[in-house]
Formats: sequence, C-alpha cells, structure tokens
Amino acid sequence: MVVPRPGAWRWFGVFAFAFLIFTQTLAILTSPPDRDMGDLEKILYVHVPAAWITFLSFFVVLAFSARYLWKGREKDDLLAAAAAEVGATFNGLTLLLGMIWGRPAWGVWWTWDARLTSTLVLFLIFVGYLALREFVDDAQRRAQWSAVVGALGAINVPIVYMSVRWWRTLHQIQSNPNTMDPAYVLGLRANAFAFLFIMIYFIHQRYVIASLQRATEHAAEAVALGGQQE
Amino acid sequence: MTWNEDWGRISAIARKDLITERRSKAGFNSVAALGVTMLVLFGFAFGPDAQALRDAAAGALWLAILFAGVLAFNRSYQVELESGALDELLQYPGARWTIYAGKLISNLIFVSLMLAIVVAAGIVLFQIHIPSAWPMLLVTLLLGIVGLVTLGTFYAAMASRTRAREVLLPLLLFPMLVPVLLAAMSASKALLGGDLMHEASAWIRLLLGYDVIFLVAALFAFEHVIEV
Amino acid sequence: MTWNEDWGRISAIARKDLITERRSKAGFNSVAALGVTMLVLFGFAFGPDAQALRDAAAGALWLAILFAGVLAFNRSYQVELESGALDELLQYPGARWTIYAGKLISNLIFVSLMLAIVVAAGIVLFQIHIPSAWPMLLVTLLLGIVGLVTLGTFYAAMASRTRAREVLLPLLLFPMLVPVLLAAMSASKALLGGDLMHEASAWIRLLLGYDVIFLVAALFAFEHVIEV
Amino acid sequence: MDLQSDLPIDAIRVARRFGSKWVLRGVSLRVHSGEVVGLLGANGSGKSTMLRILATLLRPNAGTASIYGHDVVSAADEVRRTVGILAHAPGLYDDLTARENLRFAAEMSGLPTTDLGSLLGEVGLSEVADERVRGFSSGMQRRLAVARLMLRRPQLLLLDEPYSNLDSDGIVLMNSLISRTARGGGASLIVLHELAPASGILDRTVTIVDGRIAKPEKPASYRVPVSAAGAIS
Amino acid sequence: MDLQSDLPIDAIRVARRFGSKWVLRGVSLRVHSGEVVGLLGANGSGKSTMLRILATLLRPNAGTASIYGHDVVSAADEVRRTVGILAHAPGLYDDLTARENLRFAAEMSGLPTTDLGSLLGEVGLSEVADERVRGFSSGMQRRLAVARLMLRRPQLLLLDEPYSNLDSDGIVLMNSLISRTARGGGASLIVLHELAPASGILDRTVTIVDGRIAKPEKPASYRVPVSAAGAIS
Ligand code: HEM
Ligand SMILES: Nc1ncnc2c1ncn2[C@@H]1O[C@H](COP(=O)(O)OP(=O)(O)OP(=O)(O)O)[C@@H](O)[C@H]1O
Ligand SMILES: Nc1ncnc2c1ncn2[C@@H]1O[C@H](COP(=O)(O)OP(=O)(O)OP(=O)(O)O)[C@@H](O)[C@H]1O
Ligand SMILES: [Mg+2]
Ligand SMILES: [Mg+2]
Repeated sequence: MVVPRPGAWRWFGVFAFAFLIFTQTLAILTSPPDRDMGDLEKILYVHVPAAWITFLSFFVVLAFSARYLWKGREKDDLLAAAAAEVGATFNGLTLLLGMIWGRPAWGVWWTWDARLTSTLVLFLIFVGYLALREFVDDAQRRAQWSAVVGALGAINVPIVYMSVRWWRTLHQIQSNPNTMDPAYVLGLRANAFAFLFIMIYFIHQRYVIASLQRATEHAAEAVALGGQQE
Repeated sequence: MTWNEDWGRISAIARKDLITERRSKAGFNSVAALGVTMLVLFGFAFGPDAQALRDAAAGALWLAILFAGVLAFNRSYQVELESGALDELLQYPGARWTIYAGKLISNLIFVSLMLAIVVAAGIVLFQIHIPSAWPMLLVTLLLGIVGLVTLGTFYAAMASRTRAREVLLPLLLFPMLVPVLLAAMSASKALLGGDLMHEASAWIRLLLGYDVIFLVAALFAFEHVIEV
Repeated sequence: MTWNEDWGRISAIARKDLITERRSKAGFNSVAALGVTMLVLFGFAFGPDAQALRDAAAGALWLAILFAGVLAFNRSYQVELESGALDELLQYPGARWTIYAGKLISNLIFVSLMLAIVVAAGIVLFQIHIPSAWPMLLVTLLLGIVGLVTLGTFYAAMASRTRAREVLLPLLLFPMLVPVLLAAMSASKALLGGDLMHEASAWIRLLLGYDVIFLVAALFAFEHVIEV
Repeated sequence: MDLQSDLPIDAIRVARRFGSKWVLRGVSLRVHSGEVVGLLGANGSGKSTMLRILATLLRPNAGTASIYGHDVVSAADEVRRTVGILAHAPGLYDDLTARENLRFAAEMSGLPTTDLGSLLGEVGLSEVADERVRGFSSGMQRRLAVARLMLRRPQLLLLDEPYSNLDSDGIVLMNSLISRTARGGGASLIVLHELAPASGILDRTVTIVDGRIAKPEKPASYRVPVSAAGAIS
Repeated sequence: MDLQSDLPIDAIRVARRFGSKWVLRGVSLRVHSGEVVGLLGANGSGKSTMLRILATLLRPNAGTASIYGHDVVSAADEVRRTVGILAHAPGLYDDLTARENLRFAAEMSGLPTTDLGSLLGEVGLSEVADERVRGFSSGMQRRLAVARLMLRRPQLLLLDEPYSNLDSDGIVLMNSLISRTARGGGASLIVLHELAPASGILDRTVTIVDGRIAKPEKPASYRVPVSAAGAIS
C-alpha cells in the first residue's frame, strides 16, 4: 500500500481555511440584511454550505463503499470511512446551526418538520455507521459490513433533499439563483466552494492517518513473515 | 445450485427457526402478553384522554410491534451463535442468500402472529373503530411488517455478531426504518380516521416501494455480510 | 462474613460489570444515540402537534429509559451465562445478596448516565421548559430509576436463565413496574406543568415508598432466586 | 447425618433425575485425605452431574453427600470454601483480561490481589496477561481456569476432564497441582476418559455404570481405553 | 496458482494475524490422499486457526491454500462440498432433538433424510434420538456432531481435538470414521495433544512452532506427551 505523503496537502489546508475566512467576511460584508430576518440571515452562509457538504460527503461514502464491494480494496474502505466521519460532522453542524437559527427565526429550537427530522435521521444513520466500525475488530469484516451499511444509509440522502417538496414543511424549499436575490448568490456560492475545499482536506487527512496506521501494520507483517525459506 | 435445492435450504432454515422459536418461547402466549403490556404502557404514558388515545393508537401499535420485533430479530441469529452453530451453517455449500431468505420467512411468520395479537388488543384498549376500508388497513399492516422484517433480519445478521448486539441493532435499524414506520403509521392513521383526504394510498405506494427496494438490496448484500 | 468482605464482593462485581459494559459497548455514545433515536420515534408516533408532544414528553422520556434499561438488565446477567461464569460465581462462598447489590450498583450507574443523555435530548426535541422546581424533578428522576433498576435487576436474574429471556423479562417486569412508572410519569408531568395542583409531592412520596419496599424485598428474596 | 465424618467426600446413595430420567440412581462414594480418585463412565453416565452435586451447583433428589463433614445442601457455604471445581466450560469473562479475571476471583474469595503476575507466569500466560480472554485459544482459557484454581487453593479438587485442550506442559502443570493438593492433605476427584495423562498420580478409579458405582470385584462393564490400560496396571 | 494440484491439502505459506499479532507466519503443508496427519503444537500456537482457514471459515492474510485443487478463498463453495470440520464447539441447536439436528444437516446438504435413525444408532444415541440436545452430556453432543460428519461423508476431515469428551466406544467410532475416509481415498488432518487415542491410525505428525511447521529433521521443540511417546514409536 502506498502511503500518501503530506507536503502539498499542508498548503492546500492552509489555503482552504484562508479561503473560508475570506469568503465568510466577503459574504457578511456584502450581503444586505434580510427584510424579515435582518442580520440573522448571515447564518445562511454556514448553514447551507454545511448541508450541501453533508450530502456530498455521504455521496462519496456511497461511491467508495460500492467500489469496495466490487473490487475489495482496503483503500476504498478507508476513504469511505473518512468521508463518513466528515459527513457526520457537517451533518451535526447543519443541525446545530439550524437550531441556532431556528430559535430566533421560528421561536423554537426544534420542530417536527420533515426537513429537520429527516436531517436528524440521516445523522443518526451515520452515527450508527461509525458505531458499527467501532464495534467490529476484524479489519476485513469491518470493511465489508460498513460498506454495505454505508451504501444503504446513503439512500436516505435524496429523501432529505426532497423532503421539503414531498411534505409541507416549515423549512423553506430550495431556491435557485433565479428566485434568489443576487446579493446572496455570490456569497453562498463562494462559501460553498470554501466548504468543499475543507471537506476535501479533512477527508484526505483522515485517510492519511488511517493509511499510516495500516502501513505500520504492513511493516510488521514483513517482519513477522520475513526470513522464511521455500 | 438449482432452485429446488435452494428452496430446500430456505425451508429447512425457516422450519428450524420456527421450531426453535416455538420450543424456546413457550408459544406465542408470552409474546402476545408482551405486546399487550406495551400497549398498556403506552396507554398510561399518553392517556387517559380518550380522543388523545385514539389519535395515538396507530403510533402505539407500530411502536409495540417494532420493539417486540427487535427482540425476535436478534434472537434469530443468537440461536446460531450459541455453541458455534453459525460456523456449521456456513460450512454447507450453496448460495448464502438462502440463509437470509429462510430467516426472513420465519421472522415474517413470527412477527405477523404477534401483530395479529397486538392489533386485536389495541382495538379494545384504544377503542378503535374498525373502518369500512379494513382490507386496505390489512394491506398496510402487511406491507409495514414486510419492511420491518426485511431490514431487521438483515441488520441483525451483523449486529448479533458484535459485542454490542442489544444496542447496535436498534441503533442501525431504527433510523433506517423511519420512512417505513412513518408511512405505515400515517397510512394506518388516515385509514382509521376514515381517510377523508385520500392520503392513505400515497403512503401505501411509498411503503410498497420501500419494501421492494430494500428486499432486493438485502438479498444481494447479504452474501457480503455473512461471508466474513 | 463481615461487612468488609461483603463490600469487597459488591464492589468487585460492580467494577467488573462496568468494565465489561464499557469494553463491550464502546462508551455511552451509542447508548446516547439509541436514546435519541427512541425519542425521535416517539416524536413521529405522537407528533407533530407541539402541544400534544409536550403533554407526551414525560411519558416518552420514561418509556425510552424503560426500553433501553431492559436491554441493560438482561445483558448484565448474560455476561455471566456465557461460558459458564455463573457457576463459577456461585462457587464463591459468602452471602448471595452481594451479587444482587453489585449488579444493582453497576446498573444504576449505567441507567443514570443513559437518563442524563435522554433527558437532555428530550428537552430539546420536545421543547420542554425547565420548571423552577427542577431540584424536585431531579429527585423524581432519581427515585424513578432506583425503582426501575431495583426490579429490573431482580427479575433479570430469573429471566436471563430461562430460554425466553428477551420476552420473559419485560413480561415479568413491566406489569410490576406500572406503579413506579405511573408515579414517576405523573410527578414529572405535574412538575413540568408547573405543579399547579401541588400533586407532585404525593407522587414522589409514593415513589419513595415503592423504592424502599422493593429494594428490601429484592435483597431478601435474591438468595432464593439465584440459588437453584 | 448424626455422625459427622470428616472425609473429603462422603456420598451416600446420591440420586438425581432430569425430568423423569434418573441419571444417578444411588451413588455412594468415599474419598480419603490424600487420595486422587478417577471417576470413569460412558458418555452420559452422569459423571459431570455427580461433580456438580458435590460442588453444590445442583441438589440431589435423594441421598446425602458431605464434604469434610459439611452437607452439600444444608451447609453449602462451608462446602464452597473447601471445594474447587473445573468444569467443561472455563467460566471466564470474555471482555476482561486474564489478569482482571484472576483479580476478580481473588476479590470474590477475599484473597489478596498481589502476586497475580507470578501466578500467570506459572501457567504460562505472562505474555497475554493483559489481553482480553475473548481471543484466547481453548487451551489458554483452560490454563487460566487452572490458575484460578491455584489461586483459591481448595482442599478438594473436582476436575471434569481436566486434561482436554491442554498441551504436554499444561498436563504437567495440572498434575503438579493435583499432587500438591494431595500432599497437603487434600484430595481430588477427576473425571477422565483417557487415563494416560493422569498415570502416576491416580490412586484408584471408580466407574459409574447404570447410575451406580460399579462393584470393584467384577471388572466394570465400561471398558478402559486400550491405550491407557497399560498405564494404570 | 496456475498449476492446480489435486492434493487433499496444499497450503503454501499461509499466514494469519489477529489484530497485530501474527499467529500463523507461513504454514506450508501438504497432505496426500489416504493420509491421516496429526497436527501438534502448544496451546495457542494456531492449530485451530489453521483448521478454520482450511475450512473456509477464516481467510488467510497471506499465502494460499487449496483443497483438492480448489482455492479456499476464491472457490470456497467447492471446498465446502469436500470438507468436514469438527470444531471445539459442537455447533448444534439446543432446542432441536438429536434427530431434528441431523435432519437439518441433511436438508442443508441436499441429502436424503431417511436412515437418520440407523445413523443415530451407530453413534449410540438411539435412546435419546427424540430428546432435545440441551440436556445432552458433552460426550453425547460430540457423538451427535460425529454423526453429522458421517452423514455428510466429506472427503477431507478436519478434526479439532476430536477425542475430547469421548469415552472408549466413542474413540473407536471416531477412529473407524477416520480410517474409512482414508480407505476411500480421502484424508484427515487431526489436531491432537494426546496421541494415544489415535495410535494406529496416524500416518505422520507435523508440529506448529512459532507460527510455522517445524522442520521434521530437528526434533520439534514441542514435546510429545510422555505417555503417548511410546504409542507411535
Ligand atoms: C435544525 C434545524 C434545521 C435543519 C436540520 C436544516 C436543514 C437544512 C438542509 C439539510 C438544507 C439543505 C437542503 C437543500 O439544499 O435542499 C437546508 C437549507 C436551507 N435552510 Fe435549513 N435547516 C434548519 C433550520 C433552518 C432555519 C431556522 C432556517 C431559516 C429560517 C433555514 C433556512 C435554510 C435555507 C434558506 C436553506 C437554503 C435553501 C435553498 O435555498 O436551497 N434552515 N437546511
Ligand atoms: N478471534 C480471535 N481474536 C483474537 N485472537 C485470536 C482469535 N482467535 C485466535 N486468536 C489467537 O490466536 C492464537 C492461536 O489460537 P488457536 O485457537 O488457533 O490456538 P490452538 O493452537 O488451537 O490452541 P489450543 O491448543 O489451546 O486449542 C492464540 O494466541 C489466540 O489468542
Ligand atoms: N440440564 C439437564 N437437563 C436434562 N438432562 C440433563 C441435564 N444435564 C444432564 N442431563 C442428562 O444427564 C445425563 C448425564 O449427563 P452428564 O453430563 O452428567 O454425563 P457425563 O457422564 O458427564 O457424560 P460425558 O462423558 O459425555 O461428559 C445425560 O443423559 C444428560 O442427557
Ligand atoms: Mg461430562
Ligand atoms: Mg484449538
């Protein structure tokens, strides 16, 4: 197994965070206060990118899980696990930011609306995924099982996405650049890219850590099996 | 390899599980009693107002079935783990999905019987009026338990082989089941309320879609789960 | 024979159980998640109306704790049954009630931690307003779980040694717990509602009485349950 | 039991049934201090059942048995202080390490928890002392169970096929425990199928046939394994 | 593996670890048709692990093994058709009767379910054929497991301490199964600690030391039990 090396990636990480600070400042400074919510609107630039990145991460889980089941390569399992961790983190962030937003905007921390609940359920599904990885000791079994659970879990992403359309929700429906004030569009897009870079950086870092652990094990293998004739 | 051989295996497993279940649980009496006990607890928790109870009836029924079902799913693999029978089971040649199919059938029969009893008790305890569209209600109940058992039997194959089966199975299963439960509860509720808005059939279609997708997925994925 | 020796045994058992619990369940994270999952299910079943949910909050909290608790109780004896450890345990000389006391302590710690997490999640999800009399509420919660764990640990000693433990434990336990649950739910509900009628303290006294009676009875009766 | 005998084992017409099937139909057995007695019998003849009765884990349906003068039913607690049983199942906690399992046993018996390390060394488990028992091989589990016996130093050893799963070192270990106990005035009752590993330490054997101890004069209908016959002759 | 050998067992540098501990570090082993090979080794040396790998119950981390030319990983299904394993645990269903357990095994293997009665008679369980396995003694459970093996008639027997819990009749039964298999062109690999019960049927032994098969020339560091040394000399 090839161990990925840092180097360029360190600079990518620095860049991703610098870019995030830049886009956040830009969005907060340029966007006008919302006519209903006033400055509360500014949470938009973290809440919505976090939600998008959640979806994207779980899609990455699906892709690598499927490839693991097909090809059986350890690398894919490690990548899927890294993406799941990052996805669950952003999922939690979406919930938390949504709740912080909901308190002043709707007057409640929580309500049982389809969007909110389905987001919470998605979070719980991947908490289950991570718990499963925790509980299985055998590496091959862990990889195999979590690939299946991860792929099945990712089926729920479209449900969360569509929940605002399928059910009447308090949460607002997706907008698109046409229905949105252009003043917000740029800030949102820029921040979405900043989050994307951070996601890539995080997934990569988690993957590197896991690979390094594996590499030590493989090194031990060489020692353990070394020196045999025949 | 042939369908005949596969069917032989499926029915052997289903029959064995049902015999074990019957012998080890002293009939369905205790399961019946447990279902009823759960309903009584829900009655306490959400009663005593009659209208509130009737509103809660569909939810209470499905939750009682869910919680009792989880016991059955884990149990169905635990029998294999005691005294190493799973190793033996994996030694038999042939396709692995037959193991899943066999357990699916026995769990379906078991949960259906439990459902019958729980529903009968629920009708009395929650003062449910049986709607004229009761065949639809029956279809809802059946589709609901198919979804429940499909996923439950599947996840239990993993959870029961870890150190944390009691916690891990509900942890993996419940969130995945939310759509099934929601659809089943909503359809039941609508039907019990006379289905004035004609929303039941949309929920039932959703339920059917779920059942089919997950059944196929589970049959394919089972090999990967049991093999290692 | 001396108190010192007895205490040594009690703490040995409690410590062993907690170590096992920690190792086999990888921390309370999963239990936390399970508690939250159950609350979500209750939310579905009895929501989405906010007022209805708030009324149901006390019931939902206690039921979530009850169902998760039952898993812990059975588990705590199952560890003994795997690979014949119970025979070994019964071989040690000394009073048998120490076994019960040790398991009681470990289960109490476990269920209390679970309770803390479930309550925290419940406060958010069910939009509970913390009442000014929150110390009383805390007392209610503690007395409630003492009752739950006292009886649960006791009945699990019997149920876990039958072939039908998963079903038998709730079947024996739930009806016996109804008074405890009813008192705990009613007191919690009254306190959450501001305790306008001053009825909470009556329920709490009832709860206390129950706890004491059952604790004493269980300590005495345990010898007879475990011996054969 | 007016006359209390102080024999390590004094069983008088012990009988036990499961359901309606009588497994033991009156087993009378005396074992004296310093003796090592082998208990033979075909599969299913009730050897394990007899040991469990003597260890207070099962009650006889009829007859009485006493251990060093203490009745196994009415004075169970005293019996437990003097008896140590090694059953088919090792009775270990899978999620505890070897050392933790021993420490638990020590605490439960009110013994000091120092010196567990050297005990583990004695049974050859030093290297895995802090690994969980779950991954132990069957022989390693059995060695740990032996260490637990050595910790408690019972006067009377009840051993149910003690040599199974043990390699040659393990057999030596087991035998040294048995003979040390015998030298200290204790006694052992050992269920065996294969006499070879116990050759040299067995004083005599008794055989359960038809739920009773077969008469020593007529050769037991239970055939002693061919390979072992030489070892005790 | 381009060249398919048709040996009953052809294992090449099989390695397996648990966690970071390498238990098998390159076991190469060939067993020929008609052979009965004993697999020795100290407790925890990896004998059961090796058997489980050959029975497709565990995958090797490195190396390859094939059974009659079928790879244990890639052609697991074919391997399962030819192999029968007898593990430490009997793998029976406690709530089924002896007969039902056998019938289940027959149905799962696609074999006829007639004649189960005579099979049960052969292993001496006729009387308890319709009793639940839960109450069986350890030897009775093992006999039932042997009956299941006899039912399936595998070409290659993998036996993990097959004699433990068996009385002398049981040992005879076990040996007759092994030699019948060998005569029919099959083979057996038997994990043993005590060679005595298998004396007369073993063709040779190999010993696992340090995760590898010890060289036959230098006497294995694992000592053959004293009592058994004579039996195979
Ligand atoms: C816990 C509470 C909340 C959760 C779980 C949540 C969840 C989500 C998710 C998953 C998305 C992305 C969906 C998509 O792109 O289709 C999203 C988008 C969004 N959320 Fe929330 N949200 C919460 C609270 C709020 C609140 C309180 C507001 C404001 C009043 C809000 C406003 C928005 C907006 C404006 C979008 C972007 C929709 C678009 O234009 O595409 N959310 N939310
Ligand atoms: N599932 C597992 N998890 C962790 N370690 C394991 C597992 N199975 C086996 N081991 C380890 O592998 C080693 C070999 O085990 P194995 O059961 O193969 O030994 P064995 O040669 O059969 O010993 P015995 O004669 O005692 O039966 C042991 O050190 C054991 O701790
Ligand atoms: N819990 C039980 N329930 C029902 N029957 C039992 C139980 N325990 C033992 N028996 C029966 O008692 C008989 C003797 O069992 P026991 O385990 O004492 O035999 P054993 O002499 O130790 O045999 P083995 O050499 O096979 O270990 C058997 O026929 C068994 O079926
Ligand atoms: Mg026995
Ligand atoms: Mg072994």
